[in-house]
Amino acid sequence: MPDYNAMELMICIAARLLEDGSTLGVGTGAPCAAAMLAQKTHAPSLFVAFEAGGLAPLLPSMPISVGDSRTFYKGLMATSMCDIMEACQRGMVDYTFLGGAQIDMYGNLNSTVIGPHGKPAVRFPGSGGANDFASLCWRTMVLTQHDKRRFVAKLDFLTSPGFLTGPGAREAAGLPKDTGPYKVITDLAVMGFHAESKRMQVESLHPGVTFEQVQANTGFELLKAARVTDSEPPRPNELRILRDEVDPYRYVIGR
Amino acid sequence: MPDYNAMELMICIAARLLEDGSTLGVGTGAPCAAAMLAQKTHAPSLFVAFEAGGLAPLLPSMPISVGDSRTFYKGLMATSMCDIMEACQRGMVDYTFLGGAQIDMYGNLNSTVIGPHGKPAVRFPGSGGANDFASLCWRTMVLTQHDKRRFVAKLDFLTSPGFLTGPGAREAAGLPKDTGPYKVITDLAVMGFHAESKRMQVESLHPGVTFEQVQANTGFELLKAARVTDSEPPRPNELRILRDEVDPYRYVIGR
Amino acid sequence: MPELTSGLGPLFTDPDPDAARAFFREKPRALINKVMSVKDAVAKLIHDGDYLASGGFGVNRISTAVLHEILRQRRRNLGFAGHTTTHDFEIMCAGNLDGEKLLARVDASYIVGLEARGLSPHARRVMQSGEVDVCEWSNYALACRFRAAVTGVPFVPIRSMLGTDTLKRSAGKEIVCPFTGKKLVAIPALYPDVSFIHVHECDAYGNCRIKGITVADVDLARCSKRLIITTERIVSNEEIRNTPYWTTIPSFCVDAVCEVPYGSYPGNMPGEYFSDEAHLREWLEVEKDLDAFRAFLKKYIYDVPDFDSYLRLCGGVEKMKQLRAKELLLPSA
Amino acid sequence: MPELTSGLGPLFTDPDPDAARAFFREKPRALINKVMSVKDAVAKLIHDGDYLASGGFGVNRISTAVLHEILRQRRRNLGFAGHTTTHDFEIMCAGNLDGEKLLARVDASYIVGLEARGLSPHARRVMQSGEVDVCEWSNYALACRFRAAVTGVPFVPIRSMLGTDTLKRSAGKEIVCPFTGKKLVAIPALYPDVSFIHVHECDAYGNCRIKGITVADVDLARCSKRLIITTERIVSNEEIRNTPYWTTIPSFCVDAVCEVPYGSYPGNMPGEYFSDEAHLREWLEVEKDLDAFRAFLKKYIYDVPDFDSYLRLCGGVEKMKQLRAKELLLPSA
Repeated sequence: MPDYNAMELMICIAARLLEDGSTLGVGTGAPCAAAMLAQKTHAPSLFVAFEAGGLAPLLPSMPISVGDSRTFYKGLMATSMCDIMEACQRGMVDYTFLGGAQIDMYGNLNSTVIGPHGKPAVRFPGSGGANDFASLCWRTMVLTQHDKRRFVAKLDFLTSPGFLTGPGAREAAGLPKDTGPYKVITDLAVMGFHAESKRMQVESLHPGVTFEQVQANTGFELLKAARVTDSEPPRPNELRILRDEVDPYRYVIGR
Repeated sequence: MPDYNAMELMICIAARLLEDGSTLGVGTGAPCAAAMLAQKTHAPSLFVAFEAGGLAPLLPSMPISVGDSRTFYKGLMATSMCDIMEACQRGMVDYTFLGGAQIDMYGNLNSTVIGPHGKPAVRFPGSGGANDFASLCWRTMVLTQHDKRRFVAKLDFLTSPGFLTGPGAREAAGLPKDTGPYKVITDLAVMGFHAESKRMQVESLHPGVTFEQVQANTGFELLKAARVTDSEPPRPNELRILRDEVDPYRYVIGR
Repeated sequence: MPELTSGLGPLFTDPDPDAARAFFREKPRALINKVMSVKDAVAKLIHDGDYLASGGFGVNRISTAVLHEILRQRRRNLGFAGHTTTHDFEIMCAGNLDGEKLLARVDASYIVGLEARGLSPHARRVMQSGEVDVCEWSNYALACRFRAAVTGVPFVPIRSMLGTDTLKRSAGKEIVCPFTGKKLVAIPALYPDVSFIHVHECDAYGNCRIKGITVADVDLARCSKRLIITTERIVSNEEIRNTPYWTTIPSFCVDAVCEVPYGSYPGNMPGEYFSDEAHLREWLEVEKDLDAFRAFLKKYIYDVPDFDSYLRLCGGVEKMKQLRAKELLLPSA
Repeated sequence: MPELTSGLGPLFTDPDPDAARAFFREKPRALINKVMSVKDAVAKLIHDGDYLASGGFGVNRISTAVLHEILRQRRRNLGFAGHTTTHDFEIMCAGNLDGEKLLARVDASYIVGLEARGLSPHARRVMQSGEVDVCEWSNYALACRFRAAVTGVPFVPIRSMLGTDTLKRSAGKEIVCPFTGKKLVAIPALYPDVSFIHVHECDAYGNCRIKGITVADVDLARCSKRLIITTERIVSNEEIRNTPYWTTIPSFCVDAVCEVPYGSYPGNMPGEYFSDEAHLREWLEVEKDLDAFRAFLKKYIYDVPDFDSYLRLCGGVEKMKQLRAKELLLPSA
């Protein structure tokens, strides 16, 4: 038995992908934990931007809301949603982390409805800032549980853009050049997107997980990267910081 | 001999046109003196807005620049040019005072060039905020000296819109409904605009001035209002306040 | 010329800037005392059928007192801008119960959820019933609807929503840029009939200061036809005038000033008090059962005369001291 | 479909947001010490042929030190955003003398004048010679060019300039609103190569506070590819972080931080010092005669090594004390 859980692994992998001195648009929960962990390890000057207006806080604890006072506690600036989103649209925000009820092979996300829009079987919150971040930040990362209910062949509603219908579709739709999904980090594997086909491909498998197992939990055909590696487990110092400093009450990692 | 000069008369007439509780976009000089006089007589809650961002200051003295610190001294807000201009575009600003090197019968103004644009005989500053105020405030007032060099049949350059080419032209151009020139106050007379033809018409004559004299100083045919009145000279309390409180160093009224 | 998509979603309000200008021309600008009770402000300014918008960010710096009063005065057939609405949306949805319909139309960018706290069972019930007309937006797009309205133009262009069902279910329209030939989405102006914004301090005329993120409120205040300010405290006009560059909302936008200390409770108010997570959990819990929810609403909202009474029911001064300690990162009493 | 006018004026910069995004993608964001001299900042960041923009409002809160240094380093063939440029424009025009051409292109909304002080004889000389390409705008239109660039869209629509020669000599284009059918003017985005903004205080990373009107500087800071901040004083990062809602420009926009006390002299700096009207009058006076002007520029700019030396020539600490007393409405010493 490993001495860490799936969420801890996901957060550590996500944190490592964030470069020092880069900018990140995030929400609460696991993405925020990943950002805090990155800041406390290799990326002390990672600029975290919250869509409600908080910029680069010294987070004393995990925010409960994207707009609560923690999101600008000792921040460099407390500003407006438009100021943050304009920075994204201008090309100043490198990464974002999103989630969703459904994701497809092109990294498109649904967080709006299951069933018909006018009278849905399930109503979710909607885009919030997700569509904006997915449209305007350079690289979109997704953190989610891996199961067939989420990884679907066809979304009930395309809330936030991945590669849409495939190669060239983002550009044809008018979205900013060279943007799009980058990584999908789940409890089973890390996936990226094939350079030409823009389809989701498995890039690394978590300890003890096989490609077949990932495919079995996915509602569409997954590609395999040219080289599929083993996901690196959490390092001792990552786990220590994550548990002692980032999320001592185990709000996110406790599940 | 009257106990006041032409500038004092113009400022007093301009001040009386400003209603209490209205909003006014102004520059420096005579318009600012008129606004201060109005505040100190009948319109204590006249909101003065300066295009650089000053809103509703308690002016300790006449500003030298539309952006100097006097323009927001003990103001209600010190904001941005866009915030002020957006208020104009939204319909929140009632009056503006403008000037210019040339004015025509429809109240159009030139403050850009005399001669060809590429290599002008005289280069003036250009629009500044004048085109915006003339386009977006409800009522435009002009304060200017009255002579044939200024009141011309054809402008060298149409910097800021009056009624453009006449009835319906502002609407056809796309300018906001029901806006346009309201009064032109000179050292000879007060002019308004004919309701149908939108042409400049004399509405009141200053003491001792005849219509013929005004026409002789105007490069286009002036209309006469149905009833041409006598301009009311400065009242003693207006003169006292103007001289003692508004412009004690006679920067504006001294000429 | 590329093919252009127009959203199929309903436009609940008129984006015509000349219609808005005609309204704003008549809006009073004078410096007059606008202090009144929340009860009077809601009675005077919010009418059945109005389109409303809430300041702050769902459960942070919200005008809870106004939201409760709208329930108490039983307004009906309202429109609402769901711009990251969380607890505010939850309260509005409480008016859609037993065949009553407080909420009839919503521009949705974020609704029914309370972020990390989970989804509101009753808000989902309401939104899954089909009884509320919905138009979808992203948060930025909805913020830009206010931005266009503030600017007095019928639309502003943006580059998000392109290629998605969010655009198709919005009322945005794709256009082609005359300079670059690029596709953009034209986002129509939204002028709410009434907005309510909670601030840290303002004077009796309504000149306001917000000490923290402003979310969309600088714009929302300016584009709303009528505006109710609730404030932690009223300060003198002299104090406002001493630092005019701290004013975030000028008085000529404001119709009512209501002094409501702890007015964002159970939400967070930056620098003042943190959210009451236990009470917010209680809301989510009781909503699961309609009888329990009815009893809860009766106890906390319909049977109390005002917001102060609600605060007393929720723990009064002792609770507020705890939330203040939590906000300021002090050891809790 | 109404007939649509397109301005004939030249577009000096590329409004394409994807080209700008490619630049901003590479712009460093890290929190690093950016403190340097004005001399080094100009040498490093401003190149011949660049398009420049100046913060503040002509003679209020301007970066005089940067403007002088541009003259001293004899930059050539520059573009300039003439957004109520007064004394700043006058200094730029001083580089167009004796066949030298510092200024080659200008987007003009307000140039050659110094407001109530009158017109600059030399700036008029330069602008009447035909040697500078001009594109006309209104002040708001030019501010909206920054606004569009900040927003990362190729244009924003406005309702001024319509029907005038100002529009015809601009690079704006009339468009039809897809919602209302109304005519609007599309104002193209302007991304300056370099801007310089004078602020009250900032930290070593460039997080800035402006204590007064911001004019167009909140936007200008964000849309400029490179940004030089001059500041009355440098404060600690801790101080900035204590009240993040006072930050007007975030450090990730900033490339250089130069501490220049009295840096807006001879202009006004709100709350710090008033303008030196006598010195500004001297500028206007000497410009009438080219020999006198050459001697004046030699004495005050070309023959001094830096801005401190200029301040000493202009009366040094004694003069600064007088201007401070004037600003604060104290009886002058």
